[in-house]
Amino acid sequence: MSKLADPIAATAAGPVRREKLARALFRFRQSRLSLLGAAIVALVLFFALLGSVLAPYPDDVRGSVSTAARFLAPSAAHPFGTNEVGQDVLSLTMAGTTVSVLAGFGVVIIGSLLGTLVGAVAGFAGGLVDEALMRFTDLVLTIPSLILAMAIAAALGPGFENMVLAISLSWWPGYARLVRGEVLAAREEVYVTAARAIGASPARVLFRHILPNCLSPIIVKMSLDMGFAILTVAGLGFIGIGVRPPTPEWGTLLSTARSYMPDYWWTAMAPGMAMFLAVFGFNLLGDGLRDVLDPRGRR
Amino acid sequence: MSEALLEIRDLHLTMSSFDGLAHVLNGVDLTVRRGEVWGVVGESGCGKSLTGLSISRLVPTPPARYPQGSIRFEGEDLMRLAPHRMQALRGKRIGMIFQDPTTNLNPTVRIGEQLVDVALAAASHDPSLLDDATPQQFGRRRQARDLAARLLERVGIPDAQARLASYPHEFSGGMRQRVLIAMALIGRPDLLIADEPTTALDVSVQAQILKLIQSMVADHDIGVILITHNLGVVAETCTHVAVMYAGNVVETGPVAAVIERPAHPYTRALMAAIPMRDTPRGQLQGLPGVVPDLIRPPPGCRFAPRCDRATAECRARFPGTGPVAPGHAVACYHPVRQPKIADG
Amino acid sequence: MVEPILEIQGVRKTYPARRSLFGRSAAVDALKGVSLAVTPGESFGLVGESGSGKTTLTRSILRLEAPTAGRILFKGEDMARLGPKALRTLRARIQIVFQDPYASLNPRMTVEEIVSEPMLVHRDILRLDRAGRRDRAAELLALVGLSTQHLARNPHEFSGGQRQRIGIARALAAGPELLLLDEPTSALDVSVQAQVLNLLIDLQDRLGLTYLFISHDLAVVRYLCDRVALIHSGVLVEEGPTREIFDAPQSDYARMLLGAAPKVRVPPATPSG
Amino acid sequence: MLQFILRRILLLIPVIFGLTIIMFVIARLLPGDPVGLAAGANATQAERQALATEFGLDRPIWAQYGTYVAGLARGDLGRSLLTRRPVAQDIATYLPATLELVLAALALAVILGVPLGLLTALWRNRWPDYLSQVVAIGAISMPRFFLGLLLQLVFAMWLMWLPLGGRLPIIVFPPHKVTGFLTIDALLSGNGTIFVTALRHLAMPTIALSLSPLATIMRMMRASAIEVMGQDYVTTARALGLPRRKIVTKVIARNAFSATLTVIGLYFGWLLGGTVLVETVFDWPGLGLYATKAIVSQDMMPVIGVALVSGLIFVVANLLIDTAYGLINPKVRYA
Repeated sequence: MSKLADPIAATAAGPVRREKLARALFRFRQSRLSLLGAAIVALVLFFALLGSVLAPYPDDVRGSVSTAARFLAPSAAHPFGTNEVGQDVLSLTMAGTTVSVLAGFGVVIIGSLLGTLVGAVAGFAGGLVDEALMRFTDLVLTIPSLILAMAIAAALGPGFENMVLAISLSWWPGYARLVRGEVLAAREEVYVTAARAIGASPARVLFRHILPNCLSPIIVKMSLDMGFAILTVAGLGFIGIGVRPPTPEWGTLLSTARSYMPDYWWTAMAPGMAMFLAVFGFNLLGDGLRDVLDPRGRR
Repeated sequence: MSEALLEIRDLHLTMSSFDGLAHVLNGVDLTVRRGEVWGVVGESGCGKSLTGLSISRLVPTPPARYPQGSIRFEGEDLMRLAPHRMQALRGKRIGMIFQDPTTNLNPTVRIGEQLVDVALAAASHDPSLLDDATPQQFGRRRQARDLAARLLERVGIPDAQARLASYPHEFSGGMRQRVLIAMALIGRPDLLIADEPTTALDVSVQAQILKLIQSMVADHDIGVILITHNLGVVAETCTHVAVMYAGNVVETGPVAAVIERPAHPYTRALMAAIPMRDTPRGQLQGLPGVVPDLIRPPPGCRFAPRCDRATAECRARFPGTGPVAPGHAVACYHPVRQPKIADG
Repeated sequence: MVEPILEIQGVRKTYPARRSLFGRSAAVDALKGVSLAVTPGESFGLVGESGSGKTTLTRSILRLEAPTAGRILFKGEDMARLGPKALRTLRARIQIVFQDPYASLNPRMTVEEIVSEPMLVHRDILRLDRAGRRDRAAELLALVGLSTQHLARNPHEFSGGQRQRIGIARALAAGPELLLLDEPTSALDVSVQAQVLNLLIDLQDRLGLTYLFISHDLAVVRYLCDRVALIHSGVLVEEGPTREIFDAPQSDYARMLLGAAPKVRVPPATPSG
Repeated sequence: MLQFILRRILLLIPVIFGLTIIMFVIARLLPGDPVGLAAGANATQAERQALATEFGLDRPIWAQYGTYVAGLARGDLGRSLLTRRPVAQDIATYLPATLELVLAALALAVILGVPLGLLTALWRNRWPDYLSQVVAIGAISMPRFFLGLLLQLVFAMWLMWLPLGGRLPIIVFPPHKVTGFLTIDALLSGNGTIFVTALRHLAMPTIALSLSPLATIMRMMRASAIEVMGQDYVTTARALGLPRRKIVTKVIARNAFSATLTVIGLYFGWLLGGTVLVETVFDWPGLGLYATKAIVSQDMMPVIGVALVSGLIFVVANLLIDTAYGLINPKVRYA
C-alpha cells in the first residue's frame, strides 16, 4: 500500500502539548473497554484506601467474633452472608482489598525497578555484561515463578513483607527481558546513532534518547502485571503462606471458605469475585494503555 | 488500434482516516492496449499505487470507497464484478509485482510450492495452462512444478529445477524480484501491473529487471502498467506515460512526445527538478509549495496553488483533458506548446 | 597543495565470523584498503551500491566503528590517537545528515530540543546559555527555510523534506567544518530533493563547509560534487574530477554503472509507439 | 539440525549448575532460619545443633555447596520431614500426575486457542471479535483456584456429574504403570472403564488450569495473525489469485503459528507454577500438592526439590519447542 500524502505541513499554531494530549485521550476514550477498566481500577483503589473504614461491620474486620451469627445466608444485612465465626464476609472482603492491592503495588514496583535496571544495563552495555546478566535472568525464569516465590517465602518465613519480597524476586526477570529487548531495538534507531555522532555521552544517550522511548511498553506491562501480582499474592495466601490472620486477605478468606463447601458456599463468593474484578480491571486498563501509549502499536 | 485491454473512466476514491475523508483519486482516466507499456509516474501521495491496486480491487473497502467511475477490463466493469469472479481474474488475467522483494514472498514456504500454488489457482479456471508443460498423465501438481521450473529459467534463475526447493531468504534481492515476476506471469495474464518493481534494487540490478520485463512483454503481447516515481525508468522502459498529481492524471501520451514536448506545467516542473547531464551547479529548479491536503483539496485544478500559469479559471473548475498532439493529451487550460526541450 | 581536511589512508575493516547458535557466518571484508583525501570547501562524492562498504566507511570516519587497519586523519590529526575529551571536541567539527528523515529525529523531542542538542553537548566550546541556544536554534531553522513557529513541534508533524531540513539545522548547530551527507535526498521526492540540494549548495557557499556526499544516485552526485570516488565491494575503483569520471570513465565498473543508470531522454531505439 | 540439538543439550549443563546455585542460595543463605526450618518448629536445641553439624551448616559456604551438589549428583534431594521419605523418591512418585495435568491443559489450550485466535483475527472488528476479546480478558483474569472451586461446587457437589477430586476413586486399582499417566496407561492396558474414570477425574482440573493459557494463546495468535495479514506477501498472494482458503491456511496460519510457538514454550513454565493451586483445590497428588503440604509445615527440602525439577522440565520442554520452531520456520535453521 503506498503511503498516503506526506503528513500535512505543520498544523496551525496553538499550544501543541494540549493538542497531543487531546489526541491521546480521544483514542483512550474510543475503546469503551479501557474506560470500563479505568472505572474498575478506580473502584479497587478506592476500597484499597478506605476498605476497612467503609466496611459495614468494622469491628468484624478487627477480628471480633459472634458465634450466634455463624453462617448466616446472604441477606440484606449481610449481602454475602457471614463466615464460620460470624464475621460479615463483605466487610472482610472490602478490607482485604488493601492487602492485595498494596502487595500488588509492592511486587510490581520492586520487580519493575530491579528488572529495568538489569535489562537496561544488559541491553546498553552489551558484550559479556549482557551475556552474564541475561543468562542469570533466563535461569531465574526457568523456575516457574509461583514455585520460586513459594521456595523464597518458605525460606524467609511467613509475613506480608517476606511474601512481597518473595514474589518480587521471581517477578523481575519479565521486566529484564522486556527492557533489554526495547533497549537493543532503540540502540539501532538512527536518532540514537545521530546522538552518538553529535558526541553525546553514553549516559545522555541512554537516559535522554533510549529510555524515554522504552517507557511506554514498561508502563503497559506494569498495569497488566498489577492484576497478575494480585492473583499471585492471593494464591500464596490460598495455600497458607502470606499474611497471618486476623489481617483479612482474599486468598486466606477463600482458603477457609473452601473447607465449608458446599453447605455454606456463599462465604467463597465475595473474595473470589473481588479477585476476578480487580484483575479484570487492571487487564482492561493495561490493554487500553497499550493502544494509547505504545508507539509501535500505533505506527 | 486493437480494442482496449483496460479502460479506467473517471475513477474516484475516498479514504476515511482519523483526520477526515481524503479524496485520494479525483477522476482518473487511463486506457491500456495490448503491447503498450504505460509508465504511471508521480510523486508520493499522488495516488498512483492506489490506482494500480484498485484495478485488482485489492484496496480494502471499509476504509476506502469508490463514489464514482468504472474500470473496464476487456469491456467488463470490474467494479460491478462479484468477488469470486474478481478472484478468478487475479493471477489468471491480471498479474501484479510489488516493490520490496524482501517482504513479498512467504518466508515459511519453498519457492517452488509458492509458484505451484499460483499456477494451480490459474489452472483451475483454465486447465489447458498446464498441458503444454508436461503430458497430462503425470498429474497436475507435477505439471505445475515443471511449468514453474521453466518460468524460473525464463526469468534468468540458474539451475531452476534445484532452486524450487529453496526458501525466499536464500535468494538475493534481485533474484527474489525475478521469482516474483515469474509468479506474476505463470498464469499467463493479459495485463501486468508492476508497482515500483525496481525501486528497492541497486541501479545495476534495476537495469536487468527492466530489460527482463520488456522481453516478457514482447513474448506474450500483454499490456503493462509500470508505476514509478522515476522518470528515467519510464523513459527507458515504457511506450506511453501518464503523469499523475494529487489524484489526477494530468498528462498522457507516447513517451517520446511527453519527454520532448511536456505540455503540463507540473510535468515541466518535474523534469526541471531532475539533475540532467548539463544542469549547472545550483541551477536546479525545485518546485516551491507543498502537495495539497487531500482532506480539504483546493477547488478546480489541484496544481493551481503551485502553478505560475494558474488563472481564475484554473482555481474555479477542474480542466477537462484536451489533446495537444495526436495521442498526447493534457488536463490544463493553458498547456505549454513549445518545440523540443534540449536532449535530456 | 592545500592540506586536506580529511584523509583516509589504507583503511581496512573485517567483521569477524559470528558463531551463532545455528551455524557459523563467514568473516566479511567490508573495506579492503581504501585511501582518499578531501580538500577544505570541496564537495567530494562517494558512490557505491549496497554492500559496497560506503556505510562502514562513514561510521569509521565518525568513530562509531574502529577500522581494523589504516588511519583516518582530520586536519592532519590521527583520530585513533585522540583521548575521549579530544575526540568529543572533534565530533563538534564533523557532523552527519542521515538518509531516512522519519528515523533520524527522536520522536519524543521537540524541534528546539533536537536542533539545540549539539549546542548543549558542546556547551564547553560554544558557551551558550539556554536563551542563547534557543535564539541560535531559531536562526538555524530560518537558515534552512523553516520558521520559529516550528520550534515547539514534534517530528511526526512534518513532511519528509521539512524533517531533512531539521536534520541539516541540527548538523550545523555545533558549527562543523566537515559535513557527512549520507544519501540525504534519496528518500525524498524529486521536487523536494531539488530544494534540499539547492539548500545544501547555498549553505556551502555561505558557510564555507566541506561536504562528503555519500550516494548511489549518479545524477545527484554529478550535480553537486566537484570530485567523485567509486567504491565497489570495499575497493576504491576509480577517483577523479566529476566531469572526467562521467565523460570518460576508465574502469569497467564505472562504465557499467553509468550505462545502467536510467536517463530522462528519448533513447535512440525507442520501442514503437 | 542434529548439531543444533546437541549444542542445546550441552547448554543444559550450565543451566542445571546455575539452578543448583540458586536453590542453594535460597535453601541456605536467605536470612530465614534454615536449620530451624529443616529441624522443624518444635525441635530442641540439641536436635537443631545435631542437624546443623549433619548438614555441615557451620562449615564455609563453598564446602556446604560442595556437599549439597555431591548429594544432588547421587540424586539425594534431602529428606522430607513430613513424609520421612527422601525427596527424590517423593518427586518420582508425584511427577507423572503433574505432567499429565500440565500436558492435558497445554494441549487443550493450544488445540482450542490457536484456531480461535485465527478465527477472531479473520473476523476482527466485528461484534464476535469484540465479544471474544472481553471473554478472553475475563478468562485471563479468572483466578485458577477460584474457578476450580466454582467447578467443584457446580459439577461435583450440586450436579454430581464429575468427581470432586483426586486421580482415581480409591477402590479402583490403577492400571499397570508404563508412563505413569493414568489415561495413557489405561489405554495401553486396554482398560476402557478406567480410562473413562481417569478422564472424568482429569476434566475439571484441566479446565481450571488451561482457561487462562487458552485465552492468552488465543490473543497471541490473534495479534500475530493480524500482523501477518498486514504483510506484503499476503497482498501478493491475493493479487495472484490464490483462493482464500489457501491464503488462510498456508500463508496466514502458518506464519502466525510460528510466531506464537515461541510463547507456548514460555507458557509451559507458567503452567508448572499454576498446578500448585489447582492441585491444592482438587487434591490432585502431584508435585504442587506435595510442595504445598511441605511449605505449610515449614518442610524446606521438598519445596527446593520441586523447584529444581520444575526448572529442569521447563528447560527440556523449551528445547523441544525450539526444535519444532526450527522445523516450521526454515529461516532459523540457516541463520
